[in-house]
Amino acid sequence: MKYFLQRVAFYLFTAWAAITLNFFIPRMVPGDPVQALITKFQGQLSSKAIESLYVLFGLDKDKSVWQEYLDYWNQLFHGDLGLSFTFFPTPVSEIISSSLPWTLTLVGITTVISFFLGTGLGVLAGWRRGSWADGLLPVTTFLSSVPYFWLGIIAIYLLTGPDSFFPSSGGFGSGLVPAWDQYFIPSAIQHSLLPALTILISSVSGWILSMRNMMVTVSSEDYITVAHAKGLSDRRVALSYAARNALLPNVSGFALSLGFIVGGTLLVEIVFSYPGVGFQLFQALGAQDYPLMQGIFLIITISVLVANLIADVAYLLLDPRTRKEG
Amino acid sequence: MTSIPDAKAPAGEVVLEAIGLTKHFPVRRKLRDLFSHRHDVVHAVDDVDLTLRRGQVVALVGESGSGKSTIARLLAQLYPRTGGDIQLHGETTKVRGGAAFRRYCSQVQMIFQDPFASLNPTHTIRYHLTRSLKIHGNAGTTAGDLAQALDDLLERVQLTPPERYLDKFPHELSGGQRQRVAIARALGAGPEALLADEPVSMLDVSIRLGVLNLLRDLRDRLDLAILYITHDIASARYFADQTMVMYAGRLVEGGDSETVTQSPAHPYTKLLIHSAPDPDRMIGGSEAEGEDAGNGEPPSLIHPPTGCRFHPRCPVAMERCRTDLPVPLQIGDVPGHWAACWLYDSDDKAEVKQ
Amino acid sequence: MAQPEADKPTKAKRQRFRFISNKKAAAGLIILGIYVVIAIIGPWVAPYDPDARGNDLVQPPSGAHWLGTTHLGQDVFSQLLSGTRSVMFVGFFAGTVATVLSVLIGVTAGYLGGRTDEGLSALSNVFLVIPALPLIIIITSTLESAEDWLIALVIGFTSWSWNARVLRAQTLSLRRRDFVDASRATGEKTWRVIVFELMPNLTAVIASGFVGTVIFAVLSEITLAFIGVTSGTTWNWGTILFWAQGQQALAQEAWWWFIPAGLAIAILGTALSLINFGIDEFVSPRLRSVGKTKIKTVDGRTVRMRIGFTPVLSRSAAPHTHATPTPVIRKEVTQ
Amino acid sequence: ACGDSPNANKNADNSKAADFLSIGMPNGTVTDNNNPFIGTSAGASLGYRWTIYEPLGMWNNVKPADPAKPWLASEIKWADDYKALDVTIRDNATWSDGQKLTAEDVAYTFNLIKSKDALNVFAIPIDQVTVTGNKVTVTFKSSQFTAWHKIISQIPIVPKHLWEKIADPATDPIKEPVGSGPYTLKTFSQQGIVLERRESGYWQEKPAVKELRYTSYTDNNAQTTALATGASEWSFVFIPAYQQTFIAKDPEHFKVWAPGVLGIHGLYINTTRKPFDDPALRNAMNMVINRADIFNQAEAGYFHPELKSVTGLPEGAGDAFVTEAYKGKTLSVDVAGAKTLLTGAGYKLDGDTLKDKSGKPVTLKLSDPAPWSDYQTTLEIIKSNLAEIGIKATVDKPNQNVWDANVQKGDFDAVMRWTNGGSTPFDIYQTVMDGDLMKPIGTPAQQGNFGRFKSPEATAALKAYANATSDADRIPALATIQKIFVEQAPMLPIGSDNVGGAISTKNWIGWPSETDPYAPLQPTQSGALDVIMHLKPATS
Amino acid sequence: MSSTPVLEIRNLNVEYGLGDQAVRAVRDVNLTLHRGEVLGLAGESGSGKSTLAYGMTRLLAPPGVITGGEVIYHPEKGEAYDVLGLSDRHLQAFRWAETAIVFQGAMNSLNPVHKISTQLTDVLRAHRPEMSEAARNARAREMLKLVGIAADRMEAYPHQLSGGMRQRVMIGMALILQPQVVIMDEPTTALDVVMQRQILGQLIELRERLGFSVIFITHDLSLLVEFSNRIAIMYGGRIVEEAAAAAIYKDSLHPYSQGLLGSFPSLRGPRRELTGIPGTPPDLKGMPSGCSFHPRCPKAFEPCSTNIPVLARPDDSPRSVACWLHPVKEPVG
Ligand SMILES: Nc1ncnc2c1ncn2[C@@H]1O[C@H](COP(=O)(O)OP(=O)(O)OP(=O)(O)O)[C@@H](O)[C@H]1O
Ligand SMILES: Nc1ncnc2c1ncn2[C@@H]1O[C@H](COP(=O)(O)OP(=O)(O)OP(=O)(O)O)[C@@H](O)[C@H]1O
Ligand SMILES: [Mg+2]
Ligand SMILES: [Mg+2]
Repeated sequence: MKYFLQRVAFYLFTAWAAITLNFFIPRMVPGDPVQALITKFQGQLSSKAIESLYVLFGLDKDKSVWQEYLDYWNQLFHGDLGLSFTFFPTPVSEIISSSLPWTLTLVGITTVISFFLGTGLGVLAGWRRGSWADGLLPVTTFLSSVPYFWLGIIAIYLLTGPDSFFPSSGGFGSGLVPAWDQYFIPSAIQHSLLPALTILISSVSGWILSMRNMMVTVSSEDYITVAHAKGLSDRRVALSYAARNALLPNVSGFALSLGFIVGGTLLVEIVFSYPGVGFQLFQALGAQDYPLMQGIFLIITISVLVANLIADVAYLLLDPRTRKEG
Repeated sequence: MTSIPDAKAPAGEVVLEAIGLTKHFPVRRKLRDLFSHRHDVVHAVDDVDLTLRRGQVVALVGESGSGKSTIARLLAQLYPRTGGDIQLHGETTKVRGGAAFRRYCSQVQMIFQDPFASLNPTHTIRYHLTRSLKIHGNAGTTAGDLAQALDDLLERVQLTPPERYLDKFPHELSGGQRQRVAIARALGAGPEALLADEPVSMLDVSIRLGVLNLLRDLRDRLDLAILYITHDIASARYFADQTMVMYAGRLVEGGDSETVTQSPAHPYTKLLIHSAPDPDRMIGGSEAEGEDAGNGEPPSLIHPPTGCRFHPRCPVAMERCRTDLPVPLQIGDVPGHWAACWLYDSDDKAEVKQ
Repeated sequence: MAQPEADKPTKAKRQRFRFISNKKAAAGLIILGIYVVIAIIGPWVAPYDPDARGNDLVQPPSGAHWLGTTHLGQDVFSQLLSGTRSVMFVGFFAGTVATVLSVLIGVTAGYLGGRTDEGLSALSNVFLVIPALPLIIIITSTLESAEDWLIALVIGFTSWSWNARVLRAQTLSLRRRDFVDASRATGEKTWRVIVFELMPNLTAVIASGFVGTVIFAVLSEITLAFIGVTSGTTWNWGTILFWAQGQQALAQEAWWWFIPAGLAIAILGTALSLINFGIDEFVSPRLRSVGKTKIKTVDGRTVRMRIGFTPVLSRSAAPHTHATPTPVIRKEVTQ
Repeated sequence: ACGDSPNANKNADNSKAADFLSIGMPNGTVTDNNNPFIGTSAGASLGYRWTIYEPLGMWNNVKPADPAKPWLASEIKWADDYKALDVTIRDNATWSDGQKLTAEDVAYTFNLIKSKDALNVFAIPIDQVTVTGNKVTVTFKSSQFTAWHKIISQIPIVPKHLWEKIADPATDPIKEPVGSGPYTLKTFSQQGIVLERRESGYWQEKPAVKELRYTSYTDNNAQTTALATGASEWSFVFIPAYQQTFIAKDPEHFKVWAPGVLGIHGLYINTTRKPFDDPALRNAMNMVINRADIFNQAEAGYFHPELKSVTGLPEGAGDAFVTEAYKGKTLSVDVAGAKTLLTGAGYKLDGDTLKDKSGKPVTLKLSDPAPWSDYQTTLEIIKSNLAEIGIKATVDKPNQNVWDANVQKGDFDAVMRWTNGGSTPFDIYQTVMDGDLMKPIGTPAQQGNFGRFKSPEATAALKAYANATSDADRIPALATIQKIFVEQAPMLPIGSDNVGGAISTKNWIGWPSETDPYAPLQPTQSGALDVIMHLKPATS
Repeated sequence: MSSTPVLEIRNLNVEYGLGDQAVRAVRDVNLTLHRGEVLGLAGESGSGKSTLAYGMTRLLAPPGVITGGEVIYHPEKGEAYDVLGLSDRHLQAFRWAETAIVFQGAMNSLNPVHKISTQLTDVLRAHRPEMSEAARNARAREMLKLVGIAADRMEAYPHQLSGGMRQRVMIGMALILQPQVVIMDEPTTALDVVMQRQILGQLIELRERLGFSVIFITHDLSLLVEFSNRIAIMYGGRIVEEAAAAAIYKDSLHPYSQGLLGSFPSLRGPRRELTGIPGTPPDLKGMPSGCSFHPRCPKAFEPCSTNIPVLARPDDSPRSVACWLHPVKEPVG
């Protein structure tokens, strides 16, 4: 419990730090959102209209940074992330809520699959050292060094086309509207296959490697020998004793690497035109859309934090030593 | 030039003295403690008096976690103390780094339990010894002086010929050799007092004795004052002039080694001696098993038992032991033998007899 | 310490460079070496100016253009060669910045402990959970001009936390080792203890962290270049990919424009990973891939070494060494 | 249970070929906003606003000098001085909710713009709006000669009875748009917007296309891929090597047409920086730029049609505006001539390096944001062109915002940028040379004259052109403007803007083309509606 | 205590690694464990004690290989068989049911992430699948009680127990299937003397009640002398002397055994001057020729450096020694 409270305190602190960072970074960005907007559309606006845009965006007020900071918090507590500039006057929260599910599903599912697949293979490679499983390592090392986006683009080139089963872009078929029905869901799954595969291929090797190393380390622990000495079956020793213990460091590693994974998927979303937050962020950057940028960065950070917290809870459940009372 | 001054003062002179030495480690505060004003501490060492004399070995015996190492580190000024005083040649010393600390450790040096851990694996023996000599100004002025000093050091710890060892890395030496290097490093400072924290417990049985004999030899030749910390009471008997027994952060008995080991007074000392392996007590004769040895669990040091800390385990505990802290009491048999146990309070003795 | 020491350097060398004998590390180092050489001489040996336009537009590989040309007739091979420098520079510079930061923060936190530790750990944890790449993208997008060194700085400043964490843990465990206290008890100053006692023992960890950050920095730089954040004047592989993608190289079937740069990245990444494996195995010999695992028993069966079931090569009860059956008797010595 | 799913009729649609048209734009994600006045809305970004809300008339960008084609207005009349507009509103037009469209609605729209600066994106100085029967008269504070097309074709007419109730029309997302156009919004999702045909009540014959499916692709690559696979049938996007990556995939059906319009792209030079304040140097630079190379390599041979006339006006759309003095005068590469010019002006070509009058080597920093790859390629080509006369140029890729700010503040050497466009060359020249738009270095000049070109003569001529009441007054003004532009080369024109598009004739025919340029082929222009009205199924 | 053997080790050879790099950690070891006895195995660090113990149950981790020998096990009922020849499945069944092992550090022998109860019942589940859940728990509880741990600690995790308790849990676990042989590899070195005596005392007591045999490994000879019936002393991978505990203590024959005994200061009796053993332990890769102890042996003479002495009985007493000082009447093993 104590451990848990400590973690929560840490997350609150991190969230605070991230939000503050998030507040300041866009303020250091040079340039001006109104101009960026005009440039984005290579548009032609009268100076009067430009003035009115400044007013609309709330950029006219001369507030102290501190005041802005307080306002920002105040807004956050009301769940208000402001209005997007690029998609003016759509609220940022609306944009995020439409794109977040995509990212969450894609990243979430692939990460979990990648984690379990990688861990499983790692257990094999670590437990049956010297067998075929060792051959896995060089291949995975190479694949993990390939940039996500490169792999994605090649996948698009090789696997998509007019008659291909794999769509080259988007999150679902055109003409469809997101809904839980038999038209939309298969289409969404179909569209997610390639991005998911890309993420999977480039992220799975990390898990294989770290799990293998942990397995090797754990294998030489006394309790493994004891488990063998107890005459337990090889399977049981491998899973309940070795893998179970080797998993622990990987679980916390899992949580911490989420940040990296999110970074990677951002690129995958860009390449596959996947309607997730990563792509939104990319667009918001180009358009100087502070509120959207802030909102997305905040959401990404908070998702990572939440995932971390979940992983921590999992760790808590998996490792009795952290449950020390008192 | 000899880097280590031989015999500065007559034997028997007090070199280092601890008076009422106390060390409490703060316990990491928990979240809920933030709201209360509780400050839990580990009572690692409480009110310990200890005297190291030139040319004498004092052994400190006690079970694991009783605070032996803490005393050594306090004496080496590696920890700031919570209370009490450490006097070097009768002068109060309280140093926290800087030149004063260096001056102090040129006189008081420490040897650690684990020779595998106390030498930096990335440095050669030469580096270790040279640093020790240089820091304390014992390296002379020329390269030749240094080489000579290094040779002297290694010879002193019987690592001969010196050239064979100087450029080795610690991992290339055996445990006994490493511990000798550690001792040489301590000697490099030219100390008057050596604090040896379980210097042989990590060594192989067959080489332990060599190191102990070396230390004894150094005591005699250099008139060093040595604090010998161990959990092996038999080796204290073998090696030390005086033996102090420690239990849960407090000294419970002290005196001449032979007396303490042969006629222990404190129930804890008795338990300790009884528990030590004794080849003469062969497997058949398990009649000794009849004695109630108490349970083996040491007490919590965060909330130590009131009164005598041994009372929960003590087979002869009295009511008074639960409430009153025992004071060191002279035991009649040999001068200088004392025990902190109410059994030896003359009034109580009478009571016990009744 | 001015004595001439005959065998010391070799010994020290043996100690330090032992890990090169690790096959993986050696392979990695050789590849990395090639990259470094290319980074240094690449722009000079490149057959063309990477910017120079030619008349062969989007031509497949040929004798004149080993890796074909771009839509401007530029030589892809030359771009690849010239681009190596920027990639290596950013990788190593960012790696250095991050490593220096992580050493400063991690080792300090681990060594000093207490409040300092808590503060620094919290700081590095914050950086750890905040997704790095989006942060880097956001920060670099605020830069006036994204020069290589600036990008490297930004990457360095945002990617130190993992190493700092590892170093802190490692320092904590070293801190508890006696030799640190022993050197303090010898009278060493704190900075000397950190620099001369702790740091040499951290070299493997630092090196592995450095290599890891280099991988991350290279990938980040290339990603940034790919989405258009680069300095205008230098080439790197990301820029090649940026152009290739902008011109839809693959849709034009111009694989030579897109594939080599990605392979170059992947191979560099693999080389660096191999070095890291080498370091890992050097630090923890258990991780070394087992040599021979299949062995033949006396009766010709093949058994595999595995945990929990030690292979039995022969079950004959005949002694292996032949002790002399008839002892010599020498009464004098036997008391 | 799926009967009420918005996707339920998908299969039914697919069974009958070609009753929908897929339109794509590479605009990234869009948000559910159909407010026709807001440039950030999905309707504006993808262009479908014009299929819901209609303008008064259709202006054909390809033939800018032609009068507007009546649309909601059956008759459009401008006063000679272009300060008053008389329009007659069709009486058979209805809103998609069934209400009749009246002159009141038009007046309301004009008044709305007048009262809301935020909606008045063209800053039209509306003075008075009066309604008489089915006629609306609008007066303006200044001549609208150069902006008439915006008023006629760029203002969507909105229903008064609904918009009156909207609290803030400037920010309302209008989730359920009601317009007079032939289509209504059926479903909206970030990726796909479906509009369906109004089956009754449209003032003219209903279009053949039953359903319009707009998709916003995340970037050019995705859009191009979609075009090449046939997933997109109409788009406006830069397609690198379009012959190979697009046309070749289905040469029979895939077509690209990119007519130039009165808006150009060129290299803005900062005329305050030495030695580029010297027109001779700028002219010499103009003489070495290889526009054909740029057209073929950077613009894939179609996207920004090569400028030929020295006046910077595009072929076709600009022909009518080239004044007598420059008729037939074309831009060409003349390195020798440039060298002579430079030597004459006191420059020295020292080996590979051009030295200015003070003996300093001439260097130039070209910059444009990285993602604009055609500009980047253009700059690369210009860089190598300039090297031929010894100017050492470098290409910078600053971040777009930085670039933008720097261009406006005048903190640059030379950049590729576009000019405004319109129905006359005025917008082009104004963007480049208007002294009224000029701001001191460091202060953002939002409207134009980024190069800080100072010429009171040009400023006066521009003013005269805009306010002239007759062609007789306009021609000499334009001649002066062109003379200054050609002689002083404040900006080096490179290519023209286009209102083209990429299409597939597999399902639909009737698109505008070189031979029948009845409307622009860009799906986001208001003329797109005219195009849709022309489409016929390919099979019939 | 009877003289019927339960476990006979014949010329067991164990190596680490293969080919030239191999380290021969156990060399031609012959040892017999009798029913009901405590056999002490002593020797300095690296002499091969643990390797021998794990080798005979095939528990050595790679790169350990058994290169030869037999380990004959005599079950209570039925034929004797060679443990090294068992198939994997039979070996699994043999383990723990017939020989159980107690390791040095209980913290490391107990899996930190499983409850004590799980780890105890694990064994039952593997070996007595027919037992019901309740019966298993009852049995586990019973074992805990036997080693003096309250049954309510069943649901505790290892880290919640003190070192002594954990070690008792291990002992309880070792006895849960009532094996014939319990191997204890330095079971108490991590504990302090008070605890050590308690646990060993308890074990001896249990042995008397349950009648299993014990192989007790430690380098603390004085402990061995007190607690075991017979002692075998290892040096450099070989057994150099083997005799009844009292015989070793009072009258050891091998100079190494003598040196070992002379290394322990005694707590009682007169203070004697101790010498220890000079020199350093041998390197298994470059073993001295002949008797591997000869470089350190104060009494070495010429055959020692060339000829390997055989472990054999020097006289009629039931003891054997491998030393040229002690002539052999008839070789054993
Ligand atoms: N840095 C520290 N912080 C908190 N508590 C400590 C610290 N160092 C020691 N202690 C506690 O102080 C007590 C005494 O420890 P110390 O190391 O002195 O015992 P010891 O007698 O040397 O034991 P051992 O024989 O195991 O070496 C123990 O309970 C220990 O947990
Ligand atoms: N995995 C291994 N690879 C190579 N050599 C090994 C390995 N494990 C043990 N050895 C060597 O085998 C020899 C015997 O080791 P073993 O652990 O059996 O000794 P021990 O008598 O149990 O010592 P200790 O008292 O320290 O436990 C040692 O010299 C050791 O160096
Ligand atoms: Mg200690
Ligand atoms: Mg062992």
